[in-house]
Amino acid sequence: MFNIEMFFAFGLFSLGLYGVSSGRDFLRIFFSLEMLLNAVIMMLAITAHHLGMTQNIVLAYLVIVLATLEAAAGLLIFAAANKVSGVIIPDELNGEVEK
Amino acid sequence: MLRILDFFDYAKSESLWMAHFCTGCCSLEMAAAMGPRYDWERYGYMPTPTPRQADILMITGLVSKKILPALLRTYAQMPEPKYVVALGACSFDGGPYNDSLAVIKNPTEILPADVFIAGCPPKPEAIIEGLEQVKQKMKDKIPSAASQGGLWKEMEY
Amino acid sequence: MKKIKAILENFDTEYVEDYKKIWIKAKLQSSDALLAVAKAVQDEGLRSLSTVSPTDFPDRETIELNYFFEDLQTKRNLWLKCDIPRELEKCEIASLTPLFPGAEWHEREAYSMFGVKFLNHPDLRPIIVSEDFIGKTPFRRDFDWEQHEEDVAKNVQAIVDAFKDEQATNEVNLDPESSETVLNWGPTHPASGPIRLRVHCDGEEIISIDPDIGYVWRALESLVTKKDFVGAIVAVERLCFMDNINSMVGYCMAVEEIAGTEITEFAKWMRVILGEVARISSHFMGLGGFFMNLGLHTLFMWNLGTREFFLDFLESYSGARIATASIEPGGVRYGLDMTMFDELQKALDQFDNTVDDIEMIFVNNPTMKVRAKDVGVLSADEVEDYALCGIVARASGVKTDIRIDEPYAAYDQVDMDYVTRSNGAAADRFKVLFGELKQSVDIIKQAKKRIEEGVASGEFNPTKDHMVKVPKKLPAGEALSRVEWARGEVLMHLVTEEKAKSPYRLKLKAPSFNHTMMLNKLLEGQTLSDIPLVFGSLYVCQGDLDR
Amino acid sequence: MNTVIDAFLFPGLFYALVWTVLLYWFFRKFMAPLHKRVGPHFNGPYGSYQTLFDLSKLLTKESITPDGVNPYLFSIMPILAVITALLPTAFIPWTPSYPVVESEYGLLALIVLIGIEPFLLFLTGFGSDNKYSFLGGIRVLTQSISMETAFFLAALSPALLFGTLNLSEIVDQSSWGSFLVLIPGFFLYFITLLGLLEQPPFNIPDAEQEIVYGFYTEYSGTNYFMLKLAEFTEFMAVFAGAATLFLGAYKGLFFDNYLCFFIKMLLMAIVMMILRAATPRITLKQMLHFSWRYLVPISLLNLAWVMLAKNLFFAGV
Amino acid sequence: MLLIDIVKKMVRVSKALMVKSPAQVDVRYEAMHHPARYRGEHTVDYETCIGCDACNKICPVHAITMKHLPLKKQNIVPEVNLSVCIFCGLCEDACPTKPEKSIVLSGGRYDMLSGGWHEEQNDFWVNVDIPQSYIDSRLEAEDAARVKKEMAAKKRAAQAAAKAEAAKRAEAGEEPKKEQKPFDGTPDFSKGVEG
Amino acid sequence: METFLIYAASVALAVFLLYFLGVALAPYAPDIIKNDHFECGLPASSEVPKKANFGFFVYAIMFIVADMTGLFFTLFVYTDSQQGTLMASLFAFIVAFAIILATKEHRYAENT
Amino acid sequence: MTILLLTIVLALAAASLTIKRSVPAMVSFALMMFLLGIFYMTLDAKVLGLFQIFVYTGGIIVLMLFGVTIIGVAFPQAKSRPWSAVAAVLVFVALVALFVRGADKLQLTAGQATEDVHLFAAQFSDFVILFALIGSSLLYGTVKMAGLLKARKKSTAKGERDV
Ligand code: SF4
Ligand code: SF4
Ligand code: SF4
Repeated sequence: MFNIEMFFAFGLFSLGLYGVSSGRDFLRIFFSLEMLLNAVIMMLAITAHHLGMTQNIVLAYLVIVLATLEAAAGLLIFAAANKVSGVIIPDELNGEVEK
Repeated sequence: MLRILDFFDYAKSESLWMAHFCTGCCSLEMAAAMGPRYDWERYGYMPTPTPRQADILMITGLVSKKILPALLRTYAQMPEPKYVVALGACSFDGGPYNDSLAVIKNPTEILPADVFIAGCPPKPEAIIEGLEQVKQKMKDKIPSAASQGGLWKEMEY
Repeated sequence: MKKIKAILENFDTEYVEDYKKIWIKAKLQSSDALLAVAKAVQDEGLRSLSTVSPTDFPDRETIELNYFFEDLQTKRNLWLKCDIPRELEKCEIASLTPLFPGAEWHEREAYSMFGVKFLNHPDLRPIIVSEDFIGKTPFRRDFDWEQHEEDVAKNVQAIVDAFKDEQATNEVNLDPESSETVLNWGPTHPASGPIRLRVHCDGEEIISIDPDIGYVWRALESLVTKKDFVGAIVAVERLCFMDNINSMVGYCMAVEEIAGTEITEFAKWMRVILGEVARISSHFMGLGGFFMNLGLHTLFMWNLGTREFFLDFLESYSGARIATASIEPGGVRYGLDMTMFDELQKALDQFDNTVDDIEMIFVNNPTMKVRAKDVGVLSADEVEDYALCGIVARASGVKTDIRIDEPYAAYDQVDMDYVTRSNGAAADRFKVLFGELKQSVDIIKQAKKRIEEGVASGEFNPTKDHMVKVPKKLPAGEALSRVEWARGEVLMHLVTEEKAKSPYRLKLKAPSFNHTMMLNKLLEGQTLSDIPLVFGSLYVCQGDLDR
Repeated sequence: MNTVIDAFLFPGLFYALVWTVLLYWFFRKFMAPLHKRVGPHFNGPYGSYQTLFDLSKLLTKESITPDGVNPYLFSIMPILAVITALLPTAFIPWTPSYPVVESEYGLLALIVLIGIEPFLLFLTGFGSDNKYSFLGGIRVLTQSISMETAFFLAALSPALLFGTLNLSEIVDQSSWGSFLVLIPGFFLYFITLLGLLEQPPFNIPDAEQEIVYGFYTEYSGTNYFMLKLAEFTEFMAVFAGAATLFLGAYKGLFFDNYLCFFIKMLLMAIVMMILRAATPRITLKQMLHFSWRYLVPISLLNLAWVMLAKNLFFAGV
Repeated sequence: MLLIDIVKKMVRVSKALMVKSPAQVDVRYEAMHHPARYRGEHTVDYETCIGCDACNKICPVHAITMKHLPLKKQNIVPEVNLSVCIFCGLCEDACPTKPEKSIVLSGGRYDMLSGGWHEEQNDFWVNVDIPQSYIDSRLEAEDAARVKKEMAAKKRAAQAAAKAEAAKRAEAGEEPKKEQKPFDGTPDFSKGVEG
Repeated sequence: METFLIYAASVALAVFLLYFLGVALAPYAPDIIKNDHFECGLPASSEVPKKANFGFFVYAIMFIVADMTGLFFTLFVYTDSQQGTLMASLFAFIVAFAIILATKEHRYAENT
Repeated sequence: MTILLLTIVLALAAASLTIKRSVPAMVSFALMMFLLGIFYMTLDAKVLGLFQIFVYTGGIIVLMLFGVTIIGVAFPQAKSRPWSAVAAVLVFVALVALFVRGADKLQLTAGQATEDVHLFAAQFSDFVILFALIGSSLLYGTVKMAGLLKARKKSTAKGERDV
């Protein structure tokens, strides 16, 4: 049962995918990760509403929690990496670590 | 409409906030004027932390050569309408430091004051009364002295 | 004392003589020996160099340098002189800063005022002087200040331009990508007063602080030479208005010493009373300012309220609230009307009313303790090395108080003791300040009782006794006087010429100068929140910082 | 249409303006005797026109937009701040018939809206392009991460006790007994409220003596007025929240009325003032440590206590 | 513990609410404290002034200028520029006239203000308005005095001549009369101001 | 929901009106120095930093975790059973313990 | 209405990835999340919507702001990878195709729409302890790690100074 709202969820998902894979700075990678997760939440909410799969809402809460914790842990790693080597862009990190 | 404008003008004249800037020892008496005995908050004066929210600039006594640019800059950074009050003999001609080689002798020629309060330092009563004169000037719609002239306009600081 | 003399005997001296009770005055034949002498006396225990004071003698073609060494522990002091040539190129002497770190700014001051070059000085930049004087020697006798002033008056813009240039040259070049920055703390700032701290910081953390002073420089030392001996009190009292009486006492003592006048007993006691009243009114501001810098205005307001009563006494006595000009060479200026003591009593009562509240709420404040306990700690060694004085020294456990060490006025008859604490943190300074406030009230009570007794027994005549005549023209001579000011030691070195109407040279050594020097040391590595706290606890007044 | 009128008049803008004028006057007038002063005196009865004049003046003074800032960001932020500060008022049951929006999740909405405010203030600081504002903005951020959790947890305790997030229902169910259970929660709420509103001893972001005026530094005239209005409206929202959650809102001893609500808010303002007059400011680091070492664990334990109390005393409710 | 301490402090602080504020007077119209010695605006008594210039000499800021009168003896009167004056009171101390000082600032006004512009401030003087009649009368008196003096001088000269002759005649030196020391304008520091 | 949106829209409208009233009545006189940054009355001594070095990330992460805890509690509002409430208080205890432990650890890490 | 909302969401999402300055990018990100929350509310999942707003505008944004304070006002330049855009588009097309084609198979049993929150509370309270343990250990671990990093940094700094 395709719903037009799903279309947007896919759009968000692929935007997130683009952001993650285009390899830019940490912050925008976080943005895109959040977008990916939000696309999933969106799908869950839409299916819950339109298809009556109410349990999906519970799943959505779990995804939110996951998203938050992931952001927290990721930011910690980012901060630590930045403190140790002053890196902002993940690509540079490889070189730094080898050094 | 006219009424509303008048009201705002009146409000401006009744609430004078002072930029927190001391240049000389007269500021001691200004502190006393803030204190419990004279309590200038009764009349609606108040110090503000930055000149951005201030209405009056007090030249508290002497203006040394080093602080002159800061004084002018502080004045320039205040929003319109703004008035200047000069305290003490120093702000007229250097006062006791008239023979000194480090003090600007004519600060009010550079930055004209709207009210000059004599004394060294003026009593808190005199300071408050001088500020009341500023209020009166604002009510009479007399434009501020510094906006009409003074050396500061030609200077770059 | 003997040891010091013995040391000096080893060197080539013009004379070595006793001066007053605890001083030795000596003059070196040549300036080359200075470093060696300084090293020797430092080993002997004279670890504080109070100040360096050049005196210019154009007709002798020399500049005489006066060094005042002090030993804060055993109270033996040395006044060392030496001559150096006057021409700008040859006007050089070895710097004592490596030995006595407290001399750093004093030497910089001598450099900018007289052009004395100190060899091996770590950082010989001009200090205090406004930019139009950089490279000139404004305090030399032959400086044509009138011409200079005329030039300035013609072109005010030039000063501003010079200021801008100075700003540009002193700018710290930072990487624009870094998180470091240079903050200005002052002069248009709610807590600073006219001083500017160039705070180089990284986020909240301070990397270094460079105080930029001179914003209220009034050149008092040259100003007094343009006034007569009586008129000079007007300049001297403007050292700082928070406690103006004691600075006048110091100056008048110097004048009296040269004139050879002995003032009356009554005038001495009056000097004690007036001095302590001024000290109280200053301490009130200091206490209030300390808390105001922590964001709490209540104490400041209460103190201002109580202070008014003390100012009332001063006003009744002299006719002005703070610019009293009430000490003159020869005694005190006005006679005393015994009804004025009622007002003094009122002030003391008012003090007694509030002191408990202040102690309970503010001195024992838990938040204050948490904040100020470990901040701005000065050890006793640092106090001696940097020649700190007043409450700052006493909070670190150094027993120094000129009222006891070298009593002047009637302090030798007063029952008092050092108020000290041992830790030297900001909180301790605050507590010493408070202790001294109570001590001052106690002294006033003693002095008041003494005067009342004296008047009752007919010993004093309060309307006549207050003054003895001092001639208008003084003989040639020089004198040194020290007083315990509200903020610490004020040292005045007065030189006069034969038959002159005005002082030839007056050196004012004021305490805030050394204290401000400590800021960088105390605040390095702390956070921005500690700046106002430490600044407030050092009890700095810009008036006596810049002079 | 009623809602629009509400938005303009009663819990909306006009009310916020009146409240701002009154509370500002009250602050100054009450602070003054603590300083042994008089406070505003000569303008109007007891100086009550003084703050009206002050605020009108600020409204019509020149607002300076410094070069180098983004002018839109710079001047839209104060407006947004006022709007977000005004929105929570819609959920609060001012009188038995007066929450504008009757919502199942009123408490959550209240907290969410209060939580957005520091974010806007940070952006004002960041957008000002000024060192002091920058530092002030970061301080706001740090303060909010340390205080908001405890605030949230403390505000949840009545909801847990009464089993609902609807503010009107919470008020309906509140009683003296529940107040006794909620006392620790109320204390926690009050302390964190001080932190959230940047009041002493937590007025770190606009510490005048340290960083001039924090994020307010570059604001003048109308913009500054808006920020001030936002600040005081925030007071209103947070105080009203406290009164609703813990003190039974409009419920009074003898009559239920808006007046009771107002008196409760004023009492809180008075306590805040006295605290302001008695404690100095603490540093950022101390605040963080205080919050995380004491406030958050205690507020969690408080929640546990509320749950247990619900089981023990309110099992039937 | 900390909390209890803070609450205690709060209670103590709120004690201040009971205290009546000292600021009860509208200081625009009334001074809080105005002692008899208060150094405010000057008054110059031109009738007693002897024109000795002592006040001008001692003034540390050169606030006093002497106004010239068309008189011979008391040919100058002080005028004070209040913008410059720092109210130190030295001029009053220096003034030698007795029992009342001719230049007095004790008990003067505190609320001296002046206008804004530098020129306006420049006009802020204590002027001595001397009525023409006074000058005339003084001129007359001076004339009279001069005449008298001339007469006296003649008389004295005559007497001196007579005396000299007498001395010559007597051949024994009488002690010469003590000459009166002219007033040199030195202020008399030993005198206080009665309060 | 709709009421709230209408309310929000009209509040926004009202605030905008007030703002424009203020701006319309205010004078406007910009000049170079006035529009310069305020730097305690002096020309700027260095650039405004573009970054901030802030050592409080640990707290930021703790904030997120504790926020999540709060959200869980929001859901517990609707539990009716005794077992649910007991679970919730156990949960609160555990998290409180964790935070106390974490702050202890942090303090230890800071001091060494 | 919802379509308009979602279009804005997508536009904001794209903006937050392409704007060069960090603060506007983050503001658009926050707005996007806020609008998504409102979208959830329109789907009758009010608590989910409020959660969304709370977590994102209150929590994650604060974290991101810290990130902004590290990164600075402008994003740094990075080398572009055009293939990622292509991949994203491909995935998008694939997803749409999959769902449009296979939508019929996706038809699941449509249950009774109950109050979602009650349901959550009933189902979830057993898991909570597990989550608490996970959260606590994560917290502890991060703090510990931060401490270790700091200590290591300090020791290296000291080592440099010694040399
Ligand atoms: S007029 Fe007097 S009190 Fe004022 S600054 Fe000058 S010297 Fe100081
Ligand atoms: S009071 Fe002082 S300053 Fe004023 S005229 Fe007399 S001597 Fe001069
Ligand atoms: S000192 Fe007295 S008598 Fe002499 S000129 Fe002045 S006012 Fe006249």
